[in-house]
Amino acid sequence: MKAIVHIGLKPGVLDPQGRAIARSLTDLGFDSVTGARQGKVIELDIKGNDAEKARQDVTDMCEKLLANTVIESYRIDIEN
Amino acid sequence: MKAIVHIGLKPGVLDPQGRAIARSLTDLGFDSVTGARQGKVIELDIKGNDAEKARQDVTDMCEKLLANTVIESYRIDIEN
Amino acid sequence: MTQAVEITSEIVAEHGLTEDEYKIILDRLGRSPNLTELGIFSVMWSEHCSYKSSRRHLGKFLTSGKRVIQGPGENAGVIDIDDGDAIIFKMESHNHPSYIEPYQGAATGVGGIMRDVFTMGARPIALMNALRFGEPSHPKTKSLVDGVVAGIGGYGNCVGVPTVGGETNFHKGYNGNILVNAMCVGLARTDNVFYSAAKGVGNPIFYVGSKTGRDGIHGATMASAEFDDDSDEKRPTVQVGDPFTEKLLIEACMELMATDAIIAIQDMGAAGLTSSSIEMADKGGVGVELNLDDVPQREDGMTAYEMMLSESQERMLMVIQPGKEQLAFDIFEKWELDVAQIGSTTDTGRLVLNHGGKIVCDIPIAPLADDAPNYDRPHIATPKRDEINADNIALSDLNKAVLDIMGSPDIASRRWIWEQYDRHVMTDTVDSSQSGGDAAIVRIHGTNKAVAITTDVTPRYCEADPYEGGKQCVAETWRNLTCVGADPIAITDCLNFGNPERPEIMGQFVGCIEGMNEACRAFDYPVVSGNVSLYNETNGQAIPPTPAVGGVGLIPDLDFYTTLAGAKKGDALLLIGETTGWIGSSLYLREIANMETGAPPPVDLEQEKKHGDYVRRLIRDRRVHAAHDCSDGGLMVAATEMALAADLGLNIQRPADSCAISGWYFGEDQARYLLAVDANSVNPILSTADSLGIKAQQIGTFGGNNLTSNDGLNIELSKVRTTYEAWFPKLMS
Amino acid sequence: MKTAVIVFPASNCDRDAAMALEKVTGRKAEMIWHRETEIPSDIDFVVIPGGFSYGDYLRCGAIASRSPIVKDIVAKAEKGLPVAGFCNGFQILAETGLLPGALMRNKGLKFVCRPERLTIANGNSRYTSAYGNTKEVVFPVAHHDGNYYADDKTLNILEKEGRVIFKYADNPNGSARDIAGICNDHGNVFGMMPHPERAIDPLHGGTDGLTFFKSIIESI
Ligand SMILES: Nc1ncnc2c1ncn2[C@@H]1O[C@H](COP(=O)(O)OP(=O)(O)O)[C@@H](O)[C@H]1O
Ligand SMILES: [Mg+2]
Repeated sequence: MKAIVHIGLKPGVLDPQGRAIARSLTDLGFDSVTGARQGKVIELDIKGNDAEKARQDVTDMCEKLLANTVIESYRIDIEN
Repeated sequence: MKAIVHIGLKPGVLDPQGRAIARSLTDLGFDSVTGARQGKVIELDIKGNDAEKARQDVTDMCEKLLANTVIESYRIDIEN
Repeated sequence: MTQAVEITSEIVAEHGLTEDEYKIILDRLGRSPNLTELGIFSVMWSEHCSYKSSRRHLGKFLTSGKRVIQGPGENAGVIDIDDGDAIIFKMESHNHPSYIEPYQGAATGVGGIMRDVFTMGARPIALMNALRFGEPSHPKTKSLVDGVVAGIGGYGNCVGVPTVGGETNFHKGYNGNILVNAMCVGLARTDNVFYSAAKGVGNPIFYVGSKTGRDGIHGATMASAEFDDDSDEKRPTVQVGDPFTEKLLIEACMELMATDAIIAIQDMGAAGLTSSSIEMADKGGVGVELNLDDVPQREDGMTAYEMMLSESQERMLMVIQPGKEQLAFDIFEKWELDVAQIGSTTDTGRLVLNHGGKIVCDIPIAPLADDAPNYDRPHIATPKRDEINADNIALSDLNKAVLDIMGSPDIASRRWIWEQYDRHVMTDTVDSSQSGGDAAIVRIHGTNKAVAITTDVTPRYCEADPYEGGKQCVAETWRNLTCVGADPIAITDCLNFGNPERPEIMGQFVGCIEGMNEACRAFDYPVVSGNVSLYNETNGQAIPPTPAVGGVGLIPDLDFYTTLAGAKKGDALLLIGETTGWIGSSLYLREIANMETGAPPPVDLEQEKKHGDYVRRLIRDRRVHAAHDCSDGGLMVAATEMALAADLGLNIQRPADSCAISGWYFGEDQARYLLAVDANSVNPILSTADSLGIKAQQIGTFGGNNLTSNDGLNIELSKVRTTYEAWFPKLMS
Repeated sequence: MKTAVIVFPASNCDRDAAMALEKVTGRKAEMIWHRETEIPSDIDFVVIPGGFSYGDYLRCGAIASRSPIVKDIVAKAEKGLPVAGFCNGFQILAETGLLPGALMRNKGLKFVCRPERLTIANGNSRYTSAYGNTKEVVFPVAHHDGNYYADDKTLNILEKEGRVIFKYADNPNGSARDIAGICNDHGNVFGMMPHPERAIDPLHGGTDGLTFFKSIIESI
């Protein structure tokens, strides 16, 4: 199984990378861009095929390591 | 509109970060994890509502700035 | 699988081998090679590994001296700096990879040169980088600068080795081929230096570090091939660096090196497992048998060909003392590195590879090394240029000229670069880019002595006259080391040129080497390591000849050293050396008069030696508050840099009997130094100089807030600083 | 007086920190590998050094903060053991939650290495008491992710309780309210991005760092 963890900054936390990306894009002439945020995705290979168990485990992983909940929030997708 | 750009290392390219994450998860007792890869997501706010045009623009942005196509591949989702 | 492929002439050509070279292979094997064997021959005989165009010329270099423990031929050069300490250093290019992927290309260049140094038992203590980019206005330049600098910093900072200096030039000649040359200096004990010769039969061969992937397959042949418009297709060969693993490798190797477990050790650089195993076997006169199934692999289904040619980074090969296997395993496992025993040494003199239960390669090792092509490529000397008389070069506005040149691409402050480099980690950096000085100073940990390090070359001169340019680049490093009070000891080099199959390029190469060698001999300043990078051309357009030189000197006692900074209010500015106003091939001519012409300044090696020895003596006598040599931009730029570093104004007095004004301020006569000294020291210094037959004179006094002169120069120093600091950030914004 | 320096894979200021501690205490610091599970009970002061533990992969300090030794550091710090983290050490302490907030990518997005002027925001802390009337010090910074973030409520508490110990005179990384160094509510755990251990030698970076170490050592 695969678990896809999306991690992004919480709303209200300033995102210097996202801001720089938006600015560079408009500098390059992409005027349609009005904002950008950068986050990460972690793709995990998981043994077994109990999706519910996997989701619980991965939630635990996020709380314990993958996300810093002071500044980040996360979302988990499980794929079979 | 929103464009979500997923950027990941091309297959075969060394992903030391993914490796360190997988090892750390197993160290923490998450034995079910057999591998990890890390990528990034860039979420763009785009003016207008021509999804096809937006996709073209964002492809252009990926080629010119967002992705390092030497080692990374990308995927674009457009959301309305 | 690889065995099934029939070797056609196309396949031979794709491997960069000529028909003649292939015939030699057939002759030595007495049969056709299989694809794996062909791949092995092709990388071993590539320009990068075999030095087939350059070998006979490199042989001319002075390579020995009283402090030389190991000259060229090992992973890096080793010099003795007394008290049982040795300095191990080398410079290497990563030009092609950095053009294709600037961040990873530069990063892996730094990683590679560090491995060359710690392979020999030295803990890396300093990094330097010599960079050449295209015109500032070229559309690719900005992103190349951005990526290269980030890559160098990203790797060195993470490993925790300070990046203490370097040089950066911009010129249209590098538009299609940038140069990224990295140098590493390491510290070892003279009785604990490690070499690469595999000795003994039946000794275990260990593989340590990262797993092998399909990265950089054919990297070594790529580094030897000219670019064309299709080079995008060569892209997947770029490797990704992992400085984290490198740091662990250093610590693990240092720990194992403190035991007696290692017989021989070699990093896997270009041509990875192939060149490391063959070089170790060849040097030790033994054979090698490897079981490729045991090689730690990152990807599934790798062929023998791929494993042997992979250039995955952060890997080492070592021959371990029998009985010490467990010790080695324990140390590498503690540092969380992949480790495997993948074979052993044999008495057959052959390279035998087993894979999937079959022998996939069985070739004699000697011809791979000994029969490598060694070409005497035709070369024609660069035609001499006319001299340019400075009288014909007007200087209309001195104020403007000073501001223009201080804000020009090759002179402006590099702060934007070096603030991205950790210059302080290891806490022994006494002086670095931060002061803008001639050479970085890095203390030998726990002692009061230090090494001084510099990198220099003036491609303008090498292009105009390879022989004089070759002399000059060695002389400039010698001067720069002198300026900080160091005894120059030895150099490493990175010879970056175009396509050697063109006689005019080969002429540049030969001319530069001869000039360099002449200077090395005059200074008793041997070459102990180096690297050659050829085929730096795109669509027939070669880079300017760029033999970058890395010089290393010893400061025996840190109670006596100088830097560029340190001039005090009221200090006299002394000029040591002859000023004829040599304006040909000068930076002034290029930046202000818009001319890239004229013969470059000749280098009088006898004068260089005499002047340098005198300056060093004055520094040791504590007579000198600040010192700087005159190089790009002549004495005016050097003097301004000293004023900026001291944050102190300067009044310059051009003597009445001087040469033409443009030549006096901006000419680039060699063998010259500027010294800031106490007013009371002036007379004794000048009279001793006189007695030694050295031209010396006072040309200025430090004080105030402005740069002034008797020719109407009058600018606030703060204004100069603004111009000097503004150029780079503006380029990158 | 016994001190210890924790060593993680790719710590790179561990030796520098140990030298500083030896210079001030006259006694070699104990080097403790991250796989150990316990800080010896006779250790009086623990330094978590700078570097790139685990290559800064995932987030700076994240993986190191989950290593076995850190569990024990957290437990002992909560009982009052003085613990200081510099640079990567600060990032690790923030990841453990011993110190509030997080360190994000520098505002300029670039690694920045330079000597930095810091104002002493609280001269009465255990880490600054020896400075006397000195109001400003210079320590080098060298980091890519030193942009201190905490929500306003936390920042207000830090300022009100005098837990902001150093501020940047010329903010190099975008840190909230120019914060360079903070401590926990008991004042025993301290973290900052600048490197006091690189300022203990007149030939290298000045000597302002000596007083910093003297302060905490004298307080024990
Ligand atoms: N790529 C670089 N990395 C680090 N420092 C650099 C780099 N380029 C230039 N510098 C620093 O800028 C200063 C000026 O360089 P340069 O003009 O080449 O000096 P010089 O002519 O005295 O050799 C030196 O202190 C040098 O170390
Ligand atoms: Mg110089």
